[in-house]
Amino acid sequence: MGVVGDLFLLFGALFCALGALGLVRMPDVYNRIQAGTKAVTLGLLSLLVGVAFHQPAWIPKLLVIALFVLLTNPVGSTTLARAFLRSGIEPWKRGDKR
Amino acid sequence: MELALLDMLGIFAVGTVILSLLVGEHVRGGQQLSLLYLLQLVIVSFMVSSSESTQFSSALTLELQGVTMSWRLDGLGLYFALITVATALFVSVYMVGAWGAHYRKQGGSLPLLHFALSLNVLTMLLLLASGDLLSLFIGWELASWSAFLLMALAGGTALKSALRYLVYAMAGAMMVFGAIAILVVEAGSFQFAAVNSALVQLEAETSLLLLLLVVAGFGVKMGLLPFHLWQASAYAETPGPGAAFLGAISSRLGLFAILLVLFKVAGGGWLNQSLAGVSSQTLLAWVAVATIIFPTFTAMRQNDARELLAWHGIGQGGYMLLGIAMMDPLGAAGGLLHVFNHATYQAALFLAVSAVIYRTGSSDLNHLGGLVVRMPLTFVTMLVGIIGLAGLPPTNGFVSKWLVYRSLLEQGEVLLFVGAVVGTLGTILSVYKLIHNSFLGSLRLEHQPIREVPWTMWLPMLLLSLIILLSGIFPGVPLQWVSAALLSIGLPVPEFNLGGVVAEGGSLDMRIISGVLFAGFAMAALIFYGMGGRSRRVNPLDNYAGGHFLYAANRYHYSNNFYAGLMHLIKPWYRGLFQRIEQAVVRLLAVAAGLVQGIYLQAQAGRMALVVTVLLLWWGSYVGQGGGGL
Amino acid sequence: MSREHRSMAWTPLLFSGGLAFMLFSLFMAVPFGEPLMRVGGMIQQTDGELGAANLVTAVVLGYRALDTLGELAILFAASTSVGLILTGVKQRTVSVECEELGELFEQASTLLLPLLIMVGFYIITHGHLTPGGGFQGGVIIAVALFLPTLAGRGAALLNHRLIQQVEGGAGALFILLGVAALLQGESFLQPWLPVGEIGALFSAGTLPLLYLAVGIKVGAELAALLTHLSTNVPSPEVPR
Amino acid sequence: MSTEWLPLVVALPLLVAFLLQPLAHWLGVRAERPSPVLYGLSLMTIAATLWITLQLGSDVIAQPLSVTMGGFNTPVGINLYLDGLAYLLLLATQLALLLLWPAGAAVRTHVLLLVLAASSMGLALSGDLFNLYVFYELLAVATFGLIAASPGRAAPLVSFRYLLLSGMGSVLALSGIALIYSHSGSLNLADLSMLAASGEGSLPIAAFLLILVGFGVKAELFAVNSWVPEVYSVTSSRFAALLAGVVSKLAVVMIVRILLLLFPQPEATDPLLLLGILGLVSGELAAWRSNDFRRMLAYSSIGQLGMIFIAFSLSLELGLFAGLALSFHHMVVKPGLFLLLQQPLSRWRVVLLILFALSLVGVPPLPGFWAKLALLTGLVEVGGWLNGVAAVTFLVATVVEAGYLFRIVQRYYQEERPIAGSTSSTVAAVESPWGWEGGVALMLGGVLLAVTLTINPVTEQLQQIALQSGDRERLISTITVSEVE
Amino acid sequence: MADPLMLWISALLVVVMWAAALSALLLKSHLAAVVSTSLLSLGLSLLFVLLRAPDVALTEGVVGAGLSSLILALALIRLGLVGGSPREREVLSETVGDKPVTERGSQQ
Amino acid sequence: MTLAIILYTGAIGLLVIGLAGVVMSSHLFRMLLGLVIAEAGANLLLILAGYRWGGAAPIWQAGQFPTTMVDPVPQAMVLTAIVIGVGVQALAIALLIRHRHYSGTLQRTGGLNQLQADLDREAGVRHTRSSDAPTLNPLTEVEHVH
Repeated sequence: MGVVGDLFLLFGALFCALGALGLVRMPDVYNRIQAGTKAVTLGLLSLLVGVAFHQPAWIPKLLVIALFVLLTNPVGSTTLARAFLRSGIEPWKRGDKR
Repeated sequence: MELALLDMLGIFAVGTVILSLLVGEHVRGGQQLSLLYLLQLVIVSFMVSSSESTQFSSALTLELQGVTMSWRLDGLGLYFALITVATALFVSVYMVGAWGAHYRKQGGSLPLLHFALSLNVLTMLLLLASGDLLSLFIGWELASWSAFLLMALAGGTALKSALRYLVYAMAGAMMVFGAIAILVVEAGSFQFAAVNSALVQLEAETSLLLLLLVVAGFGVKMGLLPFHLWQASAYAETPGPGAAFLGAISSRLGLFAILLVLFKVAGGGWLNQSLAGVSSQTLLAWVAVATIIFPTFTAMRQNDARELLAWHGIGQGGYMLLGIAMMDPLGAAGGLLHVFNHATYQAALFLAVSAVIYRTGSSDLNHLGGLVVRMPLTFVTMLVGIIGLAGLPPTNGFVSKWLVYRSLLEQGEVLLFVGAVVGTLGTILSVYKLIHNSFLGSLRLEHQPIREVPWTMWLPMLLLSLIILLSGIFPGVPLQWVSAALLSIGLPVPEFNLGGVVAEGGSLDMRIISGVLFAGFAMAALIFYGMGGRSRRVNPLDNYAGGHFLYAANRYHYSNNFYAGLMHLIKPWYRGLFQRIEQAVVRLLAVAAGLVQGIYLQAQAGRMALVVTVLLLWWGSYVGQGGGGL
Repeated sequence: MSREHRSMAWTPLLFSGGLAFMLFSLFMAVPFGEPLMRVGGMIQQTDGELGAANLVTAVVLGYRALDTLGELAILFAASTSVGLILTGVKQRTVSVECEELGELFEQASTLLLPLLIMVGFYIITHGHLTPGGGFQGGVIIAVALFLPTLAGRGAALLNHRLIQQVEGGAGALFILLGVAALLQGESFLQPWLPVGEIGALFSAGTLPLLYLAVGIKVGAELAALLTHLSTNVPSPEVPR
Repeated sequence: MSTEWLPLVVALPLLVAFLLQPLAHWLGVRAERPSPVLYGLSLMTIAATLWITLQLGSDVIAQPLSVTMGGFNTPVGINLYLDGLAYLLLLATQLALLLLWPAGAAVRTHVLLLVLAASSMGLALSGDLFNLYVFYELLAVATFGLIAASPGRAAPLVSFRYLLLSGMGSVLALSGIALIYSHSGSLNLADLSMLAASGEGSLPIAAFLLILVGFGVKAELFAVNSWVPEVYSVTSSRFAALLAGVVSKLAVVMIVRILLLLFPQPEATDPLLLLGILGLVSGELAAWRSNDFRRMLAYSSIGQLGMIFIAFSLSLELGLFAGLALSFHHMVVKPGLFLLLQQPLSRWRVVLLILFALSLVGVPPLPGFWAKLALLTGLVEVGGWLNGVAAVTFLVATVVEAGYLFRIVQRYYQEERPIAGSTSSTVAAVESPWGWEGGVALMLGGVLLAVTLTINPVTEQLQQIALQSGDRERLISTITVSEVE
Repeated sequence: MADPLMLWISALLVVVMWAAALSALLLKSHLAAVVSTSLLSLGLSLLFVLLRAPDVALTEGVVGAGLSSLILALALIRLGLVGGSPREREVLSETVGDKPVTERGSQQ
Repeated sequence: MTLAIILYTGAIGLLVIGLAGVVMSSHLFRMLLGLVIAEAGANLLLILAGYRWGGAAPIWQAGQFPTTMVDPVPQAMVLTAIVIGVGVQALAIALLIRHRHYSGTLQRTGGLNQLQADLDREAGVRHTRSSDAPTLNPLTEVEHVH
């Protein structure tokens, strides 16, 4: 059990780090949002799973947290993206300066 | 509690105040007030003439804040009280009839005027009767503020002058307040005796400084020199009888308080002490001489009769202080006697000018003239008054000035003497301007129809003139009161009789002088009429100047720019030095005020807070190294 | 009136530096990490007499309950003042149009609302056990209640009248719980229900009740405040 | 009535404040309309606190009482401390609120005023440093709201600037409290007062200075008082009267309490003296230069508060007495002036105004004179050059004060003359009725005269209170006695 | 005494908080300033966790980073301070409709 | 010791940066932000006053309170202070909104000039003279022939 949990934790941490990397590497705001959301959501969820393996008693709370993350992350990023679009920021196209 | 005589006086004074509000509305109602003043005068006269006791204590003592306040009238207080109440009586009679109706018609509030007057009398009596420093200060403040009330009544420019007075009076009061606080803390009590011993125990210079501070503070009220600017305009703008009252006695309260503190409380010896090499007696004397000269010559330049008189009031105060500063029998008696004398003729003069205003509506010396044919009684009053003011026999003004001059000469103070004489010259010149420009010369057209003032107005004026003459001829009567006053503050008393003073270097007997004078007049009259002389009426138009006949349209009356030549001569001396000092102080204050207001008007208020916090903390770290609590 | 000299603009910086230096030297004189804990130690020694597992809660609601009452009143006064100040400032609703924010946001806000409220109540009711409590939970509830407003459908849920009544009732509850102790002959704001076992949900006497009152009040107040700041809903008292 | 009921003085107004808006809904009262019911309810609440105070406080001068909150012993819990001073302040606050409560106000104004009432009473009573801070902030917030709600376009900015200044002060005060706490580990005033002997270095003084600057904002202390002229000139005269009369005194007394109990070292009083002098000078001079009467009174208030700070800095029995006397005197006079200046001046109003002004300047035998006398003799008695400077400043300031206060008379003539041009009978006809403000001012004038007549017993009482509130041992013993119970 | 990890983390947080505070005051964009204060609160919240004050950390997180930022952001909109680009301003002025009343003010 | 220096530097730095921001900003909104920052610094100071080396959070753990725990009292105080701060902040924003509604500006100086003008107008003061000259001066207004 512990090992599986550790694996999940590691996996989650990796994805979070990747998300962070994406924030730096991606060319424009929309791409960065996507990196920050998708990767981090996955990373967080797997972190939660890892914790669940370590502390089974916390599962209800963790479920709520997972639900919360699942609800807010995409919605938040979508709204942000829309806001950027509305305020006139053009999406990056290949060949544009970064 | 058994009512003492002083309490009776107090009750009457309070009653007057209350009654003034009740009956003041009616023009005739003032009669009751006059009656009450008369009653007060009777009581005071009784006290003055009483031979069995020199001091009248009030049965009332107040224990306030652990301080026992008591009141009593001794010789000095009685002397001033007599003048106060008598002046109030004359003035109130003057106010009762036609003048009151006139005042009310002009939009003035008669009850308020009565109230202010009676309040002044009450507070002055309180001050005069004070028995310790606390009651002295309380009386002083009350008297100052009720004087303010009287001055402010007319509104407008009068109010501005009154506000100026207020600032000066408060400045003086605060000087006194500070000095009293120090004295009282040193003495641990407000009682005169305790303060006296505390003064002795203090360092001599400290004591002297404190006393001089007190003198300066009280001196503001009597218009001692650097603090005199307020007085003339403030008194001049007061409604007529009020001005008479204030000019006659109100400013003398400063003298009273100075005398009380310098001689009764401090014991008189302090004047011989010197501060930074200058004897304080000399200092005081020179201040007095300056107070004589400068305001007197300022008076000469005035074109408003009331202003002129008021400026003289300041100058005459100098004689009083000068005499007393000599501290010898003649000088002290002369100085104190001058208080009475000045009160009589100043009141008479103010009332006379007020009568002129009542009839002509103006006191502008450039636009009057020739009134003698229309208002002879007023003219007589003014004539007697200015003779008194100029200090010529046979009026009482001569007596007191003579005493002061004698004293100066005996003490060998020639310079001071010369100063005083110069002042007297100025007085003579300027009072001549007063009577000439208003009563002599040709009558203006618009003044043709006027008549003499009603009897309620001329009666007090003439009575005052009579007093001026009588007390000039028989100065022994007021000298009796003066000697009681001098005794009570421990100053030497001259030898005197009904006709004057008996002194080693030469006595003064006014009976003889007056006799000679009147004999001279009689002789002149005899010669004049005996030679068949008759006065001849000349048409004022039957006149010419510069080769031109004068017509009704351009009457010639050389009142405008009176003394032009003299003025030109002394002009360099009058660049308004004191006015400039005053303005400079005000400017300075205004600049400072602007600066501090800038703190409050800053766009960013927090800046100052930040600065102050840091400075405080820095200070705290500096101080805190020494250790402390918590 | 205001004269600002450009050349003097830097002086506050100087004084700020001075203040920093002073404060720093002052605080460095105090031993760090070794608090005297005069009062704190006394509280520690009482060993949970109030039955609260979270000592901060015990302090906030027990030992220093008057502070908390004052704090509640401050929030209350602030929100009342905001209402007083902002009524009459003409403005349309701030919230961006629904279509602008997107269907997704709207739906999510609907879904999040119960979740957040639940979380808020959880934090409130466990205030005496774990970190958190009435204020934190109240804020979450307030934000939850504000979500629909943000999504453009505020008026339906945020009934001013209801909110004000809830808020007033909760505030009154706090005080009345204190007065109830008074009526039993004890001190004002003295916890008076049985303490129970430390660590259990139903323990710590009246503290959870107090926190509940605080939470509801804070939630209602902040929700009202946020609505006031975001829109100009004509105040319900004046139907215009 | 048990002393345990004392906290109700704070709690009751808060309770009513919480319930007032729901109640208004129930009654169907519109927010902007005056509601006699709610007005009456608010007044009754204050009256109830007055009743409680009167019930409990009849003999606090002989025996002060301390009430612990929540039944916890003092260093741990918070306690309310009712001594003679707090009792007087309570009464003054309650009476002022009863008299100055605006009748036609909106519901929310009533609510904020109730909060203001609760916080003022809390400030007067609280015996805990941080609790004082909380009540202080509560007072501040209610004040900001009430200021901003006053008519006029300037009100919001004025309120905001006040808020910023007050916020800066709060931050500083909070760091001062942090300093004290880390130094002593306690917040209770009595407890800290017991510890007061055991400290050294610049730390306690610095802590006091921080608290002084922080809490000085409301006390109109120099350099953190630039809100005063602005605020007093935008608010209604009633509220200005309340702020200048009562609230500032509460803050002053709070500072003085902290000073007396916690910082007995003589160095702590020097900044009070210094800032007092600066406040006196700046306030009086600015008042002299200001060009309208509201702001003139506001600046004058700063000056008076400076005077009060000077008095309290003496920190003797005498200084304490002088400070209290000046405070209570100002509490009567300044509201009177504010209330009267609001209206056109008729003859009797101007008489009343002059009475107030005379007392403020310190003309005997009005109460102001005795207070000033106490201050001056106190300054002279303590001695020292700074006190000498203070004394001279005080005297000069009095002159300046007289110089500007009596310009009011000038205004009367300006207002009255055109009317009174024809006959005096029109003046009487124009004389408008007194109104509530005028009535309150009349009452205050009556109080002034009554105190003038009974100056001896009043000062005796005040001296006792001063003696009592300067008595640290008594405070400690009172609070430890309640610890045993 | 302190373990080095805590030391480094707190140093980092302090630097972040300082930077956030300075940028909150110095950045031109008001929105960025508000975000900076939010960041400051977040850092503070973490620091509170480090200092064993979970209650306070939670409060600071919820109130400081959350509610306070929300309030400030709402204020930005209502004060018309948000938006650098003309387009954004246009949208905002349409949405908010809060036009200043200078004209009326200067007339009075 | 290092930790103490770092933390106190942080706290005092925040406090002072905030105060400087309040004092030096030229925009009212930034002044408010400065206040928020300063409050954060003060809160941190309070918490630091209660920190204890190696102390645990003051929460019941494993059947007892930790023997070395940080002081709970400052934490309670900071809780209160934070909430107070947010209340004041909301109020301030309402004031700003109202102010902007009236005057249309949030600049410091512009608002202030207008404020003084407003105050003067409400008081009925007309500026006829230069503002440097003291108006209504009882001493200089009396002119005399001297």
